[in-house]
Amino acid sequence: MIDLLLALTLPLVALGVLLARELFRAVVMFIAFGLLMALVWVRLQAPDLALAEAAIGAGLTGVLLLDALGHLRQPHPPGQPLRSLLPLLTILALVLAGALGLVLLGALLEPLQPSVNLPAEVALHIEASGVAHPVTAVLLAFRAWDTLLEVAVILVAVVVGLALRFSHDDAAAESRVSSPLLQGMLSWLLPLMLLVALYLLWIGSYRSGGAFQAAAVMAAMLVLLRLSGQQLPGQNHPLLLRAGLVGGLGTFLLLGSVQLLQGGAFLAWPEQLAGAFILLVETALTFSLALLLYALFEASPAPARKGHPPRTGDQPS
Amino acid sequence: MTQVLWISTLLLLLALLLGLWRIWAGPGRADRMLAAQLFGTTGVGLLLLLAELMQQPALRDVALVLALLAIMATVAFVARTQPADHHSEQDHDAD
Amino acid sequence: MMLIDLLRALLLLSGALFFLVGTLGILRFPDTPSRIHALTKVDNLGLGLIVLGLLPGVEHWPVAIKMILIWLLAIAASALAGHLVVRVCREFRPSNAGEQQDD
Amino acid sequence: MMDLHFWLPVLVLFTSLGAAAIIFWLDENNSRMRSSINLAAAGIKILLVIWILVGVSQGEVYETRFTLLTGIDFVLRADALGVMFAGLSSLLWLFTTLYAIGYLEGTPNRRRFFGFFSLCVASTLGIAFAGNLFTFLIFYELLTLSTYPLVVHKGTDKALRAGRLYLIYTLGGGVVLLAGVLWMHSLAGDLSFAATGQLDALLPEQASTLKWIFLLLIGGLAVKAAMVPLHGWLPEAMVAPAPVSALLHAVAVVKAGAFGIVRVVYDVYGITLSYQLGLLLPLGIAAAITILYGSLRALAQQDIKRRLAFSTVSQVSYIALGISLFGPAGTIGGLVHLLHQGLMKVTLFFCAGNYAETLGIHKIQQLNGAGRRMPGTSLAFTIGALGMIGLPPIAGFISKWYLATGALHADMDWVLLVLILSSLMNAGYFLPLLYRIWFCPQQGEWPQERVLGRWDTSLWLLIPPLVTASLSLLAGLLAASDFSPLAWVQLVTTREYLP
Amino acid sequence: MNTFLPYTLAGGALVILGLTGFILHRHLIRRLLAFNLTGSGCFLVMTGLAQQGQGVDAVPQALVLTGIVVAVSATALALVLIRRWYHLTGLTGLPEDIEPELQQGDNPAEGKTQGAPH
Amino acid sequence: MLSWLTEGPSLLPWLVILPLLWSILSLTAGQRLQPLIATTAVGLILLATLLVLLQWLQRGDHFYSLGDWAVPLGIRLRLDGLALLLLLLTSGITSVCTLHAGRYLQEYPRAKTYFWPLLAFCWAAMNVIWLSADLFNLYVGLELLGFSAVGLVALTGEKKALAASLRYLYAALLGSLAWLLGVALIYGHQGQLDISSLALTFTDSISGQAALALMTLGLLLKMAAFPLHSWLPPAHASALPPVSALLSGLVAKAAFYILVRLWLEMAPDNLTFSAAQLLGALGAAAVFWGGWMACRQQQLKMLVAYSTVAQLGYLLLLFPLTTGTGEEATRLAWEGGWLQLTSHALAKAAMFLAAGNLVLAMGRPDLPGLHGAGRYLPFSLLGFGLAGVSLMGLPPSGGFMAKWLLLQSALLSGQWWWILVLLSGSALSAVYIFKVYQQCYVESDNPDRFRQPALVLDLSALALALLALALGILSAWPQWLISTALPGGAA
Repeated sequence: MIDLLLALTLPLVALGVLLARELFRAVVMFIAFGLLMALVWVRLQAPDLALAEAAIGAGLTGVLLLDALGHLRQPHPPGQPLRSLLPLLTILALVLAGALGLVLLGALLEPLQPSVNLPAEVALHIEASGVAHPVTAVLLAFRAWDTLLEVAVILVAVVVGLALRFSHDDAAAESRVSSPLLQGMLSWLLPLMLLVALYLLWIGSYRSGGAFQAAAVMAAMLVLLRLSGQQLPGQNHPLLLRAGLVGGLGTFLLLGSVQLLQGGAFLAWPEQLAGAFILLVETALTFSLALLLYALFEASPAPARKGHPPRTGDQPS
Repeated sequence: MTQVLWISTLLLLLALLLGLWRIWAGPGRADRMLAAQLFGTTGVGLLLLLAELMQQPALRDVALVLALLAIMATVAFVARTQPADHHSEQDHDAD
Repeated sequence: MMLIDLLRALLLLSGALFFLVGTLGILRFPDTPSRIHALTKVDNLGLGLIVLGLLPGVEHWPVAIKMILIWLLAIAASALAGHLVVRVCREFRPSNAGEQQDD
Repeated sequence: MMDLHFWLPVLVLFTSLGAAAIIFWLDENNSRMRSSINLAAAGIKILLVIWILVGVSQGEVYETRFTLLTGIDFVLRADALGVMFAGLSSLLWLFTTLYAIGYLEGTPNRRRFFGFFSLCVASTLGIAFAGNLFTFLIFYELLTLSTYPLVVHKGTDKALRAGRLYLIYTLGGGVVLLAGVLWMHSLAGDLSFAATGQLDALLPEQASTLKWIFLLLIGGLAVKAAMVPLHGWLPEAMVAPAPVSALLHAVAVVKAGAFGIVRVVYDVYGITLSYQLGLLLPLGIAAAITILYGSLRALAQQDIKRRLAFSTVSQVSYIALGISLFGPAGTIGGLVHLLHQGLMKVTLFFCAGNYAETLGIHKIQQLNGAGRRMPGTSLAFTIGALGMIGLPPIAGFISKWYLATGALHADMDWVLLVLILSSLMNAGYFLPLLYRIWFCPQQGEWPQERVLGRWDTSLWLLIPPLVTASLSLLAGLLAASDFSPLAWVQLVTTREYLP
Repeated sequence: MNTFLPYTLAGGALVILGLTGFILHRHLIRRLLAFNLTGSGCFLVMTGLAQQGQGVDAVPQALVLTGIVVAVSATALALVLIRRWYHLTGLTGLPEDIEPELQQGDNPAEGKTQGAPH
Repeated sequence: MLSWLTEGPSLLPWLVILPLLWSILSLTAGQRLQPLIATTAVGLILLATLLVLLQWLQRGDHFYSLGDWAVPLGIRLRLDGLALLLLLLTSGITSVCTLHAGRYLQEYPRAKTYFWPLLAFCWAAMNVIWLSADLFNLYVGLELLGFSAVGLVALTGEKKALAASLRYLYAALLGSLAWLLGVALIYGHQGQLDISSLALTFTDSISGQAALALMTLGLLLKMAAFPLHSWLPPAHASALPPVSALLSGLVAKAAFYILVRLWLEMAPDNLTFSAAQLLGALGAAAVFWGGWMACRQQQLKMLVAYSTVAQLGYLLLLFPLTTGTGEEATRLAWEGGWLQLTSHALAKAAMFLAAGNLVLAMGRPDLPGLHGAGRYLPFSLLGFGLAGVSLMGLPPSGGFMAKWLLLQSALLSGQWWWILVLLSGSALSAVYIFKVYQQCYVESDNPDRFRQPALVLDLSALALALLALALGILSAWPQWLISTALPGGAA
């Protein structure tokens, strides 16, 4: 019942996101969609994903989008979003979507006959992985290669953001909230966030939680700090900041190479110390990813107030 | 007891759907934002119920994170997205 | 035992109903400030009732603390949200409606 | 394997490739260095070719071979026929280079010109030494590429148009040739020019396929050989500087086409097989048509270079005509004409260039009295022209004589008629020129006179035509000696075609 | 394991909807939203389908976690580019897409079609 | 030494570790240290590639299990002749591009800081893709590659570049999603992700076909196959020259590489004759459309970029020529296809570098800007010319050898229509390339604006062009390398 209701709601909300005439409405619908997704993950027995979705999907992405809306002073396309399209393209897209839908339906309803029982494999080897939580074991032991590269993916996004940052990055020019109530609340909310983040990091080794979720919460803390107009500690030390950005990937690489340098395989953890190594990597990842996620938000600063057009970066002479 | 939990969950889900409609209907930006806020709180309640129902203590962590970050969107909205359309709050998203 | 269960059921159901009513409420109220008012009241109450209803079933006390914390967080969040949104509305409404066609 | 016999053909190629590389590297204004490198390379090349020539005449084999792809070898092989073409090319190149140095003095873009010039030689020698169809194709295309910059050298609209036309024709021909080679390759594998009778096994099932392939191959080659109706690019390419015209017409491009036809008929199909398949007669008819058509068009031209160009169209097909006559005499006639026509045509173009450069003469009417003003040039021109007509004792006579004999041997009497007709027309379009040069008085000023030295013109420009003219005279006079082109052609014929 | 099937199908529906929106929308942020919807659909299919067959499976969950992080990075990257693009041109769509509208609009010189005032 | 090559641990992971380390270091180091780090890193990566080559020569194809976790649980890297060829190609071209960029970027001080890390990420991503044998890992690799490539395009922050990079990003994202959905279907139905293992169990089912179709669509979009190509030309044309070279030369090939692995290695039996013909037809359409559009361009770099669209089309001919054709025709097409990729990679990289130099030298980006270039005969012109020879497929270039093999294969398998495509495609490319050449011979009225590019810029373009040319003469070795990886083949 719940499942059917949720499963039905999901496409409807998606439709709402797509058909909303006003962009703002679409974005808020999308934030709601993220929250629904978190619930769906819960029902799919994937609390890790629910955590991630709650933190990233409903929290960070929403902030990113709202922030971007503020940048686009005229965010509303005229009239209906679907109006201005070539009819041919519309028909084509609909036909394509219909065909894809039929194919997908066929594929999804086909009886499954997996040749390998991977959950059993995971259960079999989880002992050797060094952590008790299967998702963490997959992420940081069995498929650590993916995770390593994924950290690199975020780093790339951040680097592009940094490269395209406006050189005129004046905190005074950006609009922010200055409310005594907010300030007062943040003074205990932020430490609490940090605490929760560390908690998530710690429990990741034996149940849902882990570096990404912790990092997302920590990044949210930094974003809130920024939104309330406060300077970040260490903001004036660009080198330190950069070291923080690459720290996670660097630590991952270095610890992953420990066995490699001793003639073993890359990303193999030492037998007795696997748990410790994974925790170490996760800790480094948490802090670094938090910075990275924050940097994704920070990469392009707030819109300048009226009369302060942001200067763009240097153009080639 | 389980039935009660189920019923509460369903009611909350219904509330969620109504909230969804509220977000869709607006009419103003502020209303949408507030509806989203309420949506989040409802979600927290749902998660707590589900944690009990599904015997998944981890879901309380999800609820915690959700409650913790619930304010984010509103702050971002207030700080960054100027309520550019409040003049149009009366009309229905005419722009 | 029965009594506690009954109480819990009552708490949970009334919490859920509060949510439902609150959500309906902000559909009904005429303007934004009053809607905010409805919101801050209702969801906090609803969530509080639900948390109260769930508390007896909890085995460890840290979990109970966590749940209460969640409730507190939700209260704070909605209060803050209401405050901020109201402020924004006040700030912008009277003076400069329709000045958004800036570039 | 890795001895001199392996390296010598490569070395010949590398003398000009290396020269090209150095010239591209040199500064534009360093003309002295450039000229010396050019001449030194040409000299070394001639020496190397003579070395190979002597070796081949004693039965040595020079072959470079390595595998490019499985089943495809890159082969450079100096056989008698190849050396013959290589000898002609390297000899004429020396003179063309000399001439070009004088001709282009003081003009811009000389570095580019001489660089591609040398690349051109390299490709021509590659064509001469190519040991199989695949290698031949490589150098054939390379030749197209390296001549394009020479054709458009002047950079004028007209030159660019001519270049475009040239490319359309030659690249199109290249594609057709490629298709033919490819088909042949998938049918018969790596076709070495050295072996004979490779295709005999395919008969009789594949006879029609072989005919189609023959059509493709000859079709591709005929573009460069400027056979009608694929000759359109040649007259247009006259906009290029005189040394380039000399090169295009006398040695590199058209001869590469003609040489390719020779290779296909004799070394790929084999003369006997070609005869059996009945391929020779159509080839002969096409050649005959080209000969007559070219001469006819030449008669109508008023521009000296264009008249010479159409003359080339006509004359080059003598080679194809000779090949299509089944029998040794015809072969000898065709092949020897390849050499003789080269010598004579290069002379004519040098002279035309001299007239244009020194006196600004481009039209036939302007030639009146040029003989008195430029006696040396005019003498050379006369020898070349008379040779073309086929007057004894100049080289052209020898070729025509053998062609006629061959025709009689092959019982193709109509060829005689073609020969006579074309000779008459040759006379028709050359004699008026000679008449104007020697017997008409000068009419008014020369269009654009420049005084270059105390002779008719600068020595750089004068000596090459004189030398080539005397060579074509000698080739005719000493035809019976052991060192004449004729003797070598007879060697080629006896050694390779009539075992 | 039937609880997973509705979600799998919902995932499929999301993919279709998102894809259609991605193709049809011209506003860059709207397309980004469509992309995120499609992504969520893919994630649902991935987890739902696998768990239909094998019960709760940590591997697709881990993969989806990776996928979510990648999607956030993609969103952020796109937003950076969009903002920069908007600051330079005042446009919220790609020039190729806007061109026909420019010609239809009343005031093409303004060059801000997507943001035409009400 | 020899025993170490046969016995010692495989060096495969270093091919990714080193570029990642490079990017980390150059992100933290100041501008002054970056060139030093880049030089060292490139040297080390080249060395690693070389050692991997030697190891492969000693021990042949092999797998490397990351973290010592065996499949299906873990991920493994796979090295065979094909992966090796692409590794070598990547190392060669990228290091030349690095060399070029080191000098060229002096004009773009701000972009320079972030160019190096992005380049390093791009390199790492390519190596990940060449080596990967895991479907989901390929997804991450594709995203890494896509993001870093988009970043490289956007680096200058100019209008054109931004529009192009956005377009590129959206295409890349859509492509990845299609791929991901395919992976989801395959995982749901098969329960594993390793390509080589999947090859054993892949069955002919709706889901399998649907997954393959989706993944193919995604990859076609990523490799800018014909109707989905419109993002490529602006992206490749508006980037900095070394970036364009990298993108056109290598990055565009990644999706094709995966496509081949997918169809010919994972699910060879699922590729029907008509599907293969369809892929070939798309390729043919790309050849004609790309060639035609290239002929119509007035901007030098746009012309070169459209030529990429056309040349990528040839690659798709690999599918019809290896499906249902005889053993010999399959071998020829396989070798020809990859040789085409190799020669195009070299030639196109050279051509973009040369085009960048020419634009720099002449000060104008359009074709008439080249007037008078022939007078100075910069080496870039030579580089451009030689690369053009290879693109046209004229002998003695690598492009010619590749087309020869493809032609032979088509002839042998009786699919004469591909012969027409190949030949007329070559003719089209000759048209647009000579359109450029021709401009160089026109004398310019204002020759003074000519500015001699630095020698490094010229030489790097020339070096790649010469390699493309030399590939024609030295193609026997790469051909052998390719033939060892023939799917289901002898070696």
